[in-house]
Amino acid sequence: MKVFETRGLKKSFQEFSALKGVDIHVNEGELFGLIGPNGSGKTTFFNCVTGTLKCSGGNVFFRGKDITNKGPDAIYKMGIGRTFQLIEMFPRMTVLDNMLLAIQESQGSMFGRLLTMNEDGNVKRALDLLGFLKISHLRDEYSKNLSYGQQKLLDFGMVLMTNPKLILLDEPTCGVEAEMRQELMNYIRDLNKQGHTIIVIEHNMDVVMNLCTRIAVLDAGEKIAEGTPEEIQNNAQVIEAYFGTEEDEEC
Amino acid sequence: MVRKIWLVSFLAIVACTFLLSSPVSAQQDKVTLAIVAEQSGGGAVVGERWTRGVQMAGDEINASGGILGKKVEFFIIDTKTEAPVAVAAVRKAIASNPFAVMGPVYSGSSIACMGLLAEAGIPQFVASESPNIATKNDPKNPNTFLSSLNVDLSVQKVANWITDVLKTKKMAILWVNNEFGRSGKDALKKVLTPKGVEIVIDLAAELGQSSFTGELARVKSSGADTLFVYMNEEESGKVLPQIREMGIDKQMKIIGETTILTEDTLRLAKDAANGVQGHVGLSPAAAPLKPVTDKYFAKYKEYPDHNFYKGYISMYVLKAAVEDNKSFDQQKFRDRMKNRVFCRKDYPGILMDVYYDGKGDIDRQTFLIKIENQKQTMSGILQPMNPGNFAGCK
Amino acid sequence: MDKINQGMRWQKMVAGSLCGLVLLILPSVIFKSQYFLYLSSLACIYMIVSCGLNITMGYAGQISLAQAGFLGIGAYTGALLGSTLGFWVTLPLGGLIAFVIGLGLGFPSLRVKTHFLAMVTIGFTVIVYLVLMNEQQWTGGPYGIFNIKKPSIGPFAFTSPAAYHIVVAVVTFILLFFAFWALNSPWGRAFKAIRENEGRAEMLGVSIRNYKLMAFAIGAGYAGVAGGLIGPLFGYIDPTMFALGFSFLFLLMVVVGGLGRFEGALLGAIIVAILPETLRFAEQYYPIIFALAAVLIMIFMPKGSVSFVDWVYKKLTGKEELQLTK
Amino acid sequence: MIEQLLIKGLSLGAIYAMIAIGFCLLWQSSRLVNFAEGEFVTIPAFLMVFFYSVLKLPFAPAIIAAIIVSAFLLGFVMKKTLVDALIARGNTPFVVTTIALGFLVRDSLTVFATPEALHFPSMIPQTPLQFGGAMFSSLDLWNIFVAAVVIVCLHLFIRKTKQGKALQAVAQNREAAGIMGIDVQKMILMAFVINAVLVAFSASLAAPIYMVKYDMGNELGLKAFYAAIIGGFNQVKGALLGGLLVGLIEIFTAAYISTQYKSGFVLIVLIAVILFKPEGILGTKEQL
Repeated sequence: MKVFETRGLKKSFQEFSALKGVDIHVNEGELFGLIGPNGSGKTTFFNCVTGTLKCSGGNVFFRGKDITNKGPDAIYKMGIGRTFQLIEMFPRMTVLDNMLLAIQESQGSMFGRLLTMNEDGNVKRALDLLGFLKISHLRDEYSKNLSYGQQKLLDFGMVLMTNPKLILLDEPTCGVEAEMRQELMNYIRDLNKQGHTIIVIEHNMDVVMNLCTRIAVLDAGEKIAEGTPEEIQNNAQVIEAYFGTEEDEEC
Repeated sequence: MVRKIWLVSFLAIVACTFLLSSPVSAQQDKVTLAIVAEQSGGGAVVGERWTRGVQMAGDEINASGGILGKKVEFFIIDTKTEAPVAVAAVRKAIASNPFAVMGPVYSGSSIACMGLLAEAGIPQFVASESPNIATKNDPKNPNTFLSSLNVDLSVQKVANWITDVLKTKKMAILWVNNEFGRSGKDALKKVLTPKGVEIVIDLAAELGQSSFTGELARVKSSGADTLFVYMNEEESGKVLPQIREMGIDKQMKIIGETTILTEDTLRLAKDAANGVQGHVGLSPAAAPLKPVTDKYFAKYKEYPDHNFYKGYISMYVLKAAVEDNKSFDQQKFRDRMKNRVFCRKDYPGILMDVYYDGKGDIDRQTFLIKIENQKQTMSGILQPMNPGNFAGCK
Repeated sequence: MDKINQGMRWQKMVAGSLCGLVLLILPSVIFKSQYFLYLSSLACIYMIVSCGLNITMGYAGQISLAQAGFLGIGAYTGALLGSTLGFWVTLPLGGLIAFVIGLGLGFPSLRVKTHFLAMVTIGFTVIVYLVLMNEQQWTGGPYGIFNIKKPSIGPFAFTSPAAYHIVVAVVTFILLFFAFWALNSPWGRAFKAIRENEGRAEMLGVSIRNYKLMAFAIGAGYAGVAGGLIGPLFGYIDPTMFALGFSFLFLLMVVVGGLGRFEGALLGAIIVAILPETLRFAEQYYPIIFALAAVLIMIFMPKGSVSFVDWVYKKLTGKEELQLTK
Repeated sequence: MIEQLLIKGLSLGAIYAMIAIGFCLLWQSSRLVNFAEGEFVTIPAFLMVFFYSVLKLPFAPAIIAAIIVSAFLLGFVMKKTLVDALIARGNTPFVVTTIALGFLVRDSLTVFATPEALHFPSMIPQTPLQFGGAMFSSLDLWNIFVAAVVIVCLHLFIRKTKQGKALQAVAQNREAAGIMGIDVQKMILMAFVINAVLVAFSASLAAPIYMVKYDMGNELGLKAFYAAIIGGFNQVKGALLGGLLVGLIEIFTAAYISTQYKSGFVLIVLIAVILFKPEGILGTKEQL
C-alpha cells in the first residue's frame, strides 16, 4: 500500500530548476533509499515534501491525503519527521529541551500546553532515547556545546520523539563514529521492523545497499532509476552519473 | 535557589538603602518653598522663566529681610514637562514639607498634582491659565492659586474688544490641540457666539506642527474677517510667516492671546508678526511692569515672557498674605487668600493691584498689545472684570 | 529521582513566589514617604509592562511600539468604566480589551518584516493617542480624566499610598507569576525555539503564527492591566501620558534590562523607574546617560545589564548564570 | 485652492522624499533600518546654526561646512562604529540601537545646546509668488528644485558610474556582489555617506519651515519612514513617489478631511500598504 507518493514534483529557484518532475512512491513499511550525486536535488526533495519550500508544481500525497504546500508545522503533526544533513538545532537550549520540543506540539491543545506542569512521560521517553543514543550524560548541556556527531545523534533522537509514521533521514550516519554508525543502522532497521516507513538519503553506498529494500536515484533533479539495491548497482545510467564522484565521501 | 533568593534580597536591600538616603531637612530661621516646574522637555523654556521670576522675587525679599524675618529658601524639582513626572515631583516636594509649592506651568501637570497638595495642605501657585483649576479646587477651601487670569475670564474680557473695537462678524480659530488651545477655543466659542460673532471655522493644529498649508487654505476660503490664533509660541512663530505668505493677513485681522505676542514668537516669526494684535495679562510692553522688565533684561539679555511676571508677582502675593497673617500657618494663608484684594500701594512688589476670588481665580487689569517693527507695543488697557473689588486701592 | 525533583520543584516554586510577593509588598511596610511609595508602585507597573513586552520582543522576537497605546486603552477603560463597574472588574477588563485588540492588530501584521511591524505598532499608538485626544465627549480630550478613585474591598478602601501599593504589588505578582509559569511551560520552550531557529521550530510542529500572536497579545494585555493601575496611582490621566515616546521608553527598558531574560525585563523596569533617584547628582544628564547606556549595552552587552548581575552571581557562587526561567 | 495645496504639498514632499531616499539606500546596501533618521536631520540643522550663528561663518560656507561635518559624523563615524558593530547581528538590534541613539541625540541637544526652537534663514530670499489662485514663496520652488537636482544627480550616479553600479549590485544580492569582487563594506560606507549628505540637504531645506529644534527630526523622520514604506523600500523612485505622496496626503487631509486626525490618515494609508502590498507601491518583492 502506498503511504507516500509524489507526482511530478517540481521546484525551481528563479531560472534554475532543482526538481524537474519527480515521481516517487513509498509503500507502507518500506525502507526506501534516495541517492544521487551532490546537487542532484535530494535535500530539496525533502524540503519540498516537509513544507519548508513551496513546490513549484506537482503534488505530494501522504496516507492518501494531498499535503502539497501545507505548512511545515502541519505536515510534522501529520506524522512526517525528518533529520537534517546540516545541523539545525536550538543552540541555546539544552539537549533535553530540544528533545521535549520535538514532541510537545504534537500533544494536546495549545492552551492545554500552557497549563502543563507535568511532562514526566515525555522526559522519560527523551531520556530513554538519549540513553540509547549514548548521550544522556549531555541532557543539561546547551546543544551548541555538542560535537558534530553528538548533534547528529540528537537530531536523530528528536525525530524519534513523536514516533512518526514516515521518517525522512538526511544522511543519518554521516559524521557519526564507525561503531555508532553500525548501531544506528541496526536501530533504523529495528524502527522499520516496528512499522515505521523510512526514506533515507545517504552518501555512503555500503549503508544504503545494506539497509534499503528499494532505492531511487536522482540526478540533476530527475529520477534516473528505481529498484532493488542489486538493480541499482547494475544500472548503467547510475554508474555513469556517479562516475568520478565516488571519491567524494564528505558530507 | 536559596542562593538566588539571598542574592535577590541583597540587591533589593541595596536598592532600598539608596532610596532612603535623601530627605531634605528644613531649618528654623528659614522658610522652604518648592519650585516644581518644567526644567527640561518641551516646556523647559517657559518653566525656566517662571523659575527665574520666583527666584528673582525671592532674592529681593531675602535682601530686604525675608518674610517675617525668615529667609526664603528654594529647592527646584523638574517635571520634565510630563504630568506623571510632575505628580512624582510634587510627592517629592511634599516629603520635604515646604510652606508652599510654586508651579508647575503646564495645565496638565498643574491639574494632575493639585489634588495631592490639597490633601497635604500645602498651598500652590501655578502659572497655568486653565479654567479647570478653579473648578477643581475645594470650593470652600481653595488651595491652588492662579497667577494670571484664566482663559475663560480672559476671553470674556477680550470679547468686548473683539465685538466693539474690531467689529468682528465672522471669526476663524486656529488652535493647538492640547489643553491650552482647546480650552481657549471652547471659551471663545462659548463667549462670542451669544454676542453675535459667528465662528465660521475652527481648526486644530498639532503640537509642534510645521506646515499649516491645509489649515490656512481653509481659513482663507472661509470668509472670516478675523483669525484668532490660539497656539503655543512655537506653532505661532511658525504659522505667522505662512499666514503672510498666503496673503491672509491682508484679508483678515490676525489676533491672539498672550502666546502669539511673546518674544519667543517674535524671535521665530520675525517681521511676519508685524500687525498682530491681541490681549495679554502680563507683558514687557506693559508700563507698570517696566522696572522688573529692565532688571530681567539686564540680567539675562532678553525680554521676559508672561511666565516670568507670574512667578515674580506670586512670590510677592505670598509674602503679602503671610505678613498680613503674621504667621506661616498654611490654613490661615488659604483663608487670607479668599476674596481678597492686594493693592500695589500697600505691597509694591506685586506691581499691579490684584484680586483673588473665593476659588483661587485672579482678576486684574490686562493689556492690549500690537506688534510693530517686531516689538510689542501697548495699545490699550482692559479694566478688571469687577472694578468694584478694587475700590480699596484707589 | 524525577519524582523527588518534582516535589522539590513545587517547593522551590512556592518558596520563590512567596519571596517575590514579600519583596513586592515590602515597600508598603518600610516606606513612610509617599514619594518612595509612588516610585515603588511605578516600578511595579513598569515591571508588568516590561515583562509583557519581553515576551513579545525578547521571546518571540517582534519589535512592538504599541505598548503606550495598550497602556492608554487599559487606563481609559479603568477611568471611564471604573465608577460603574468598579476597579476589580475594569482592571482585568482593560487587560482583556488590550489582549483582544492585540490579537486583532497582530493577526494581519505578524507576517510582515520586523521593521514593518514596528511601523504598524507606531501607527497604532499614534491613532490611539489621536482618538483619546480628539473624542472629547468620551475621553475628556486633552483635559484628561480627574478624581480616579482608588479601589476598595467592602468597607476597606486602599486610599493611602501604602495600601494602594499593596494592590499594585499583588496584581504585579499575579501577572509576573503567570508569565513565569508560561515561560516555564512548553510555551516558553516554543518561544525560545522560535527565537533561536524559527524555521526549524516550525518543522517540529511549532505553529509560529499562533505563538507569535499569543506573545504579542500577552504583551498587549499586560500593558492594558498596567494601564488600569496607572489611573488610581495618579488620580488623573490624560492622553499625553500615553504618547508614542513612552513606547520607545518601554522598548529601551527591556533592552537595557536584558532581552529574553525574565529577570532582565524586571531589572530594566527598576532601572527606569528608580535609578534616576539614586543618580540625583546627574539629574539633567540622566536621560543622556540612560540613552548612551542603551546604545553601549546593545553593542557590548547584547544580553543586557542583567549579564552584569550574572557576573556578580558567578563571582559569588561560581555558577554560570542566574537564570530563573529555563 | 487645489494648486495652492499641490505646490505646498510637493514642496513638503520634496523634503520627505530626500530623507526617504536616504532610508532606501541604507536598506539596500546594508539591510538595516535607521530609526534615528529624524535625528540625522536634526544634527546637520544644529551644525548649520552652530557654524552660522555661533562661529559667524558666512551663510554658504556655513552650510557647506555643516554638510561636510555631517557626512563625516553620520556617514563615516556611524559606519565605523554602530554599523560595523551590529550589522552581523541583523536588523533588529540595529533598530533598537538607533532608537536609543535618537533619544541620545535629542536629550543631548536639549541639555548641551538649547530646548528652544531657533530661527534659521533660508538659502534664497523668500519672495512671495502667485500662480493662479496659489500664493506661495520662492522657497517652495527652491525646495522642489534642490530636491530634483539632488535626486537626478543621485540617479545618474547610481546608473552611470562604476561605483553606482556596484552599489546596485550590492542592493540586489549582497553575497553575489561580494563574490564578484565588490567591496561590500565600502559600498555600505558609501551609502551611509550619501544618506548623510541627503539628510544634510533636507535639513537646510527644512530648517526655515520646521525651525531648528531638538525634536524637529521626530516628525520628519517618521514621515520619511512612512514615505519609504508607502513608495517601496527597495526602490529609489518608490521613495521619491512616497515622499511626494505623504506631503500631499498630509496637506490635503488637513484641507479636506480633518485637521484633528490629519496625522492619522497617512497612517491608515501606511497600514493599508503594509498589509496589502508590503513591498510598497513601486517596490519589488524581495527574495530573502
